[in-house]
Amino acid sequence: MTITHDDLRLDAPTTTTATMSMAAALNLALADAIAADPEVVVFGEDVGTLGGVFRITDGLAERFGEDRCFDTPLAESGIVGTAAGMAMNGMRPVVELQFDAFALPAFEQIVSHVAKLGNRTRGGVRMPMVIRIPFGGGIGGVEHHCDSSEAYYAHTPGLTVVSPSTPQDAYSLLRAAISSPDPVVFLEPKKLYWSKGEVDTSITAEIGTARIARDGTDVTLLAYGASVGLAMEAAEVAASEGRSVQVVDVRSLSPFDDETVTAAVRSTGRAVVIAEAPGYASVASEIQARVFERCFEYLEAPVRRVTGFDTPYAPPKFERWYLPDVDRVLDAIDSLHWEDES
Amino acid sequence: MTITHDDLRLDAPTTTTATMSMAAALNLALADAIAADPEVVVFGEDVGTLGGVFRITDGLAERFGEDRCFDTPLAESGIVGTAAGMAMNGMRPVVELQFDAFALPAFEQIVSHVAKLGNRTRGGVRMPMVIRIPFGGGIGGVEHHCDSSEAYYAHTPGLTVVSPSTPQDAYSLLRAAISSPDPVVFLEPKKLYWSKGEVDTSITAEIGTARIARDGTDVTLLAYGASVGLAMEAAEVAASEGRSVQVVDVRSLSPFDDETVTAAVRSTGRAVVIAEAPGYASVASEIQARVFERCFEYLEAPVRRVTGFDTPYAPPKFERWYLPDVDRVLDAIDSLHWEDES
Amino acid sequence: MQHTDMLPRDSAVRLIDQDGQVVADEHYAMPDAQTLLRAYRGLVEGRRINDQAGALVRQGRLAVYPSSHGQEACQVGAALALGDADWLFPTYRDSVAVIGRGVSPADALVLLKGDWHSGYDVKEHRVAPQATPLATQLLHAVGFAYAAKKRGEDTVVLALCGDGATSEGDFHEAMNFAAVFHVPVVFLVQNNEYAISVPLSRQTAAPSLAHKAIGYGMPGQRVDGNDVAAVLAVLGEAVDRARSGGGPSLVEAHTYRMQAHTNADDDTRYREREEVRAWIERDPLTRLRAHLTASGVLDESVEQEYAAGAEDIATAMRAALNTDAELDPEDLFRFVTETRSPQREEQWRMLRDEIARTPAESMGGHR
Amino acid sequence: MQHTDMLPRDSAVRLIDQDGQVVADEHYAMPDAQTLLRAYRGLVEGRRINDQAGALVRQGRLAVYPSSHGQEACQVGAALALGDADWLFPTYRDSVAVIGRGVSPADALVLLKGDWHSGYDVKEHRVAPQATPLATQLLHAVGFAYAAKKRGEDTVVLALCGDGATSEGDFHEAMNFAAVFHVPVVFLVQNNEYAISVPLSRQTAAPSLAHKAIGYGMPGQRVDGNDVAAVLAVLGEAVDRARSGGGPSLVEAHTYRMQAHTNADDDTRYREREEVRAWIERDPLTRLRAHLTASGVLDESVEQEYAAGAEDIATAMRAALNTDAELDPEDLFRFVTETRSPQREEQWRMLRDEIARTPAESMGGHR
Ligand SMILES: Cc1ncc(C[n+]2csc(CCOP(=O)(O)OP(=O)(O)O)c2C)c(N)n1
Ligand SMILES: Cc1ncc(C[n+]2csc(CCOP(=O)(O)OP(=O)(O)O)c2C)c(N)n1
Ligand SMILES: [Mg+2]
Ligand SMILES: [Mg+2]
Repeated sequence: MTITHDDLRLDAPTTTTATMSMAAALNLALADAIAADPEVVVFGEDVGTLGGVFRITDGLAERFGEDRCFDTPLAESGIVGTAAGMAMNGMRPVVELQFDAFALPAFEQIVSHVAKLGNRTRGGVRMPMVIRIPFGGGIGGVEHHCDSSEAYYAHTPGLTVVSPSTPQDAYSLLRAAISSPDPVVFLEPKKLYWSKGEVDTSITAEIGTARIARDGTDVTLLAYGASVGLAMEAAEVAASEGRSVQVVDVRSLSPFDDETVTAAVRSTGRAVVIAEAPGYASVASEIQARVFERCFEYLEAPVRRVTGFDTPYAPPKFERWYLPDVDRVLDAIDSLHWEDES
Repeated sequence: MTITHDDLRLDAPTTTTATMSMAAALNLALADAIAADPEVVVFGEDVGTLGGVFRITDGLAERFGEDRCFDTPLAESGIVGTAAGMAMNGMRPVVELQFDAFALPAFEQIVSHVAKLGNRTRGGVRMPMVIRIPFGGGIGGVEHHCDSSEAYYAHTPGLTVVSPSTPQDAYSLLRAAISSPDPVVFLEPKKLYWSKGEVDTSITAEIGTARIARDGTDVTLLAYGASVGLAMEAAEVAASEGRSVQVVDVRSLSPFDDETVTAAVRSTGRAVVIAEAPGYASVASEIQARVFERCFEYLEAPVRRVTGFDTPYAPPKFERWYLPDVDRVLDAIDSLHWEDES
Repeated sequence: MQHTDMLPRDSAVRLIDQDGQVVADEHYAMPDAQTLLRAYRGLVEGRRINDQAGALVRQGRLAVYPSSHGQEACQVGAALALGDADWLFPTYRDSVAVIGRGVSPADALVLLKGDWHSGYDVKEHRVAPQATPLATQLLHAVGFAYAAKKRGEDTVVLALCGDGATSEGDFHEAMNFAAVFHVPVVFLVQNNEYAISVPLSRQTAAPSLAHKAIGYGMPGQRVDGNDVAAVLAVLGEAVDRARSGGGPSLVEAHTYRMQAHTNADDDTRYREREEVRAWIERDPLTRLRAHLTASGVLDESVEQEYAAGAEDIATAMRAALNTDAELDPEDLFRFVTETRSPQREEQWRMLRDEIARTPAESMGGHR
Repeated sequence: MQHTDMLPRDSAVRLIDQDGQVVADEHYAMPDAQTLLRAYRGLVEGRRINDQAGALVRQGRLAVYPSSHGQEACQVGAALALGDADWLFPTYRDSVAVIGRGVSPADALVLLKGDWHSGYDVKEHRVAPQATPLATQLLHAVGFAYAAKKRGEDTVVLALCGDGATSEGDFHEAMNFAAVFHVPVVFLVQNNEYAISVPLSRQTAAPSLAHKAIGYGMPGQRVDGNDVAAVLAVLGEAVDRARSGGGPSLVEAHTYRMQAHTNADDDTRYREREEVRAWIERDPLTRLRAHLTASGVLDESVEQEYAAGAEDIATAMRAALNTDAELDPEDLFRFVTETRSPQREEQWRMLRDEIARTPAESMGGHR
């Protein structure tokens, strides 16, 4: 774990180190943030009594009261627009939108207001709010439940967009997001909700920084969210075939950590970008283009990407064909002009 | 003009060749489409009696009746959702959304339904509808009136996204869009509405094809919409400085004409992508990434892009700093490792 | 129409009470015995379909199932209120209504099985694909009805949604478009008291959901959604009004979701068992059975016939769901657009080559 | 509250008729003379601001101006109905109300001049930035009021929108959230008969826009929007209700936009001059002037004082608008987020270098 930045103070009442699922880490981050700051409120659909359809807000309403965690009418633009108004009035709302596709009704509020109000008012109001969206697939969900819409947010100036791939980052990044003076779209990889890892609540994360998840010298895999796990798997397999694969967890989709990523790719001279979303005009294309431009002189081969197809997300039974997998990553690696082979 | 494809039949009652503005060409395309097909209807906000805030639908209601061109209540999701229902029932709705930012309330309908219904039903229903959006800036408009949101649509599988840069293409591409069995987001560069050119209504356009707007051998500029004019200007200036600049009007943002673009860039070995939208995770990044990947062995220098900044669109008085201009394009060209110079 | 005529009654229309007794109504007539018998058969089949689907989820044959157990009177009423040429715009919860329109259970459950996003021919059955994004289908229904009206057809469109969905902006826009364009649409809100865990009191402060209608200039009515006779009477009037050019209307049916939101939900977290049990007494089947038995229309042999019919449907469901469909990976690319883009063609070629290189059983793992 | 008490009256509340005569009302009291005089001064100034802004557009000093000429009674009523600690959430058309809250005309017009997206300190004046995307600000008002209520402040939030904006989904969601959370918000719809070219009849089929309120469970009322006394009385009651914990309400003011939508619009394309002329008789200024003159509160010298005050404002507007603001290109990057991203820093450096290389006068052309 290379998160060492600690310029964001955590006001957690106590610090803990424990092994837990990403879901539990997110729940803990919310609880600690609510406890630390009276202006933090958590709301959305089914987040109160039920504790969220993924149980991320489990127990918060009970523990902190209806005032701090509550349900709203079923209207996403209403949720985000109301949160924007609260943020204008000094609160720090953290809203949950139930699935990627169900964030779309709020798109105008997000793009035209949440992202712009700080700029519009020359900083006269800030928008310290977090929009949590369970994202991505791999869970056998039916349509509209498995989309990856990070490109829409990352393309929008004014929004910070992050996604954790470990329970530690889930905790630390969510705390950082809630502390941020700027609006953050916080994308939670559904597939990883139940994956476990160690969480130290005293570790802080700095938004805007990538994380070297695995060292390697031959090729760099760039991924975020659930794709980091895939990259790690592929790196393992590649290692067994004699290739030393570096994995960078991009974490912060916007702003982007050019420094870490550029240095990483320059060090290996080869790169593959991995993401689940359709590749066209995506965050993956952005990363690919940036790396190409910044590492041009260092590249042994074109930067490749392994992404979802440019089709609507697949029905459950088609996921195995749709989703990037280890073989597809290995194929991409194989295509990177290895002169020692043929 | 290199549009020679004619696999899309035009049922225009008469053919015309005349010099006209892009606005007039669009108006003519709508009129001809209404006349040719009883299922074509045009609706939106202020498109009836007023003829649209940009007068693109001028005279249609009067000429063809309220049945064929009419105003709706002020609700963009309503407009697009209703159009989707009409398309399901065999009509060919052409809707106008007044400005880019005011298309956003319809985003869920566009992404979750318009783009997906054909796929969802295994082609059982098709969505032959056109969503016209005046896009881009350069007209001194106040906030929310000058955005460029093509990335949101181009990233969405199932949508066809096109943008004309000449009156001829405005006519031919809009006819092709209305004839398409698939939903088309038709982006009209506001800045070019009053630019003039010759229009021959017998010329058809094939969606998915780029257009070589200017021949050149040293470097390829890739642009669409209002940026094509900028590319042409920059090419002219560069020519006076002794550089032969090719300009490709991408026209079809999705699907993308890899064949033409790849061949063009391979022929020159250098490329600059130009677009007005914020560059991050954009159509420009996609084009840049594709060209890099497909032309890697042919490139003399990294592909550059000249785009809008990653900020909200500028207030009118800041446009001169915000918008890509000739000098910025020339600077980008200059950066392309010209070995003959130093 | 007087403005106040657009307001719903103070209490829901009811023609048969919980004990099967007829409730006299000055305005709405009791449907005839044959219709009620047909409805009863529908209820029996609907209940069986719901229960069978629940079992198939537990056996892992369905990915998910949002049950309409308890809401069958609305489902059956919706299917029966429409003529053959009319259209239904259902939600994820309305599988029983979809099947009631003639779609085979196997086709209706393709979405929930995961074989594709929708499994029936929408044009053959005049049933739109089941919508998941809430309230969005209401606008499709309006546009669809607009096109039908413009062609001079006398098609009526019935659009369904839940109580929670009435909070969405699209509900508002659909109601408003329908009223302004005076299209032949009937909106049926199945108010089952919950949107997943969120109770109606957190959804609205209105006297009733039907009170929203006057804000659009259309009539609103409330009906006991567990009384299929009342549902048929109120929907029947609304459908007739729409067909005869009287424009859209809003019907709120008071009902209750007896089971969890879907199998993935745990409703003990947000509602008392007491509350659920209380609704057993208001069950749509028992009350109609009591009424029809008392009036001599229903006897043991008819009951058995219906039960056998329902069992046949359940058998067919099991057979269909226990069969693995032949899936063609190229389908991923086939329907996105009419003409396949070069990008998708390239992606398909990549996938095809991958598959060709891979022994069938290991797809998705390492090759 | 009885359900039917949420319904608006059959006709708009009016306290002073077109000829300046008092209309007796059993419920709403006439504001006192001092208040009316203050309102009159606001009308005079508001009219002058509208006309001056129009002139500045013609002179190319403003990019665009959506005039509230004819709607000044709503504008002034909105500003006066609020206490100092209350908040206003205005639209693009509400510059006169914004100025009425103490924002200087120069600051209020920054958006329309093109120097920035908003030009006043929202917290100092307790006025949200003027919203352009229709109905979106209504939700901000609800959230803002929620936060105030939660803190135990007695702030009331007044949110403005037009008749057209009531068709947007966000209008619906805002009304519903306000009612469910029972927040201290008053929604004032200025129904000026048109949304650009689209008349009210194409916007809604409802008996009135105020009839929408009952669908959310809040009271709705209609008021003659050209009678500032009635606007003050009705808004006053609504604000008091909100402040004392009585929850939100909806007020529809019937008024008329006397000029084109903005200078860019040509209203002769969609409405008869006759119709516009007919509204001159209902002008909010003349009617209040007649009333105050007849009741002896207003005389020539006060008139002159007000006119002179209005002229001073106009002079200040001209002075401000005729001055070119010093613009700093780095502002493009300064406020997007609190911490500037490396990407934006890189872009700013590029722009800064460009500017450094360029003679000031040629920026935007070739270097
Ligand atoms: C736009 C949107 N937001 C959220 C969801 C997630 N979701 C699915 S069903 C549901 C509850 C719907 O409640 P209701 O409308 O009352 O229908 P019911 O499920 O009770 O039949 C929610 C929140 C969704 N499908 N679409
Ligand atoms: C979401 C959205 N859609 C469209 C527009 C473009 N537009 C600006 S003002 C206007 C008409 C608004 O009418 P109304 O609400 O009655 O207010 P008025 O201008 O009459 O004061 C339209 C369509 C917009 N600003 N926002
Ligand atoms: Mg419900
Ligand atoms: Mg208006």
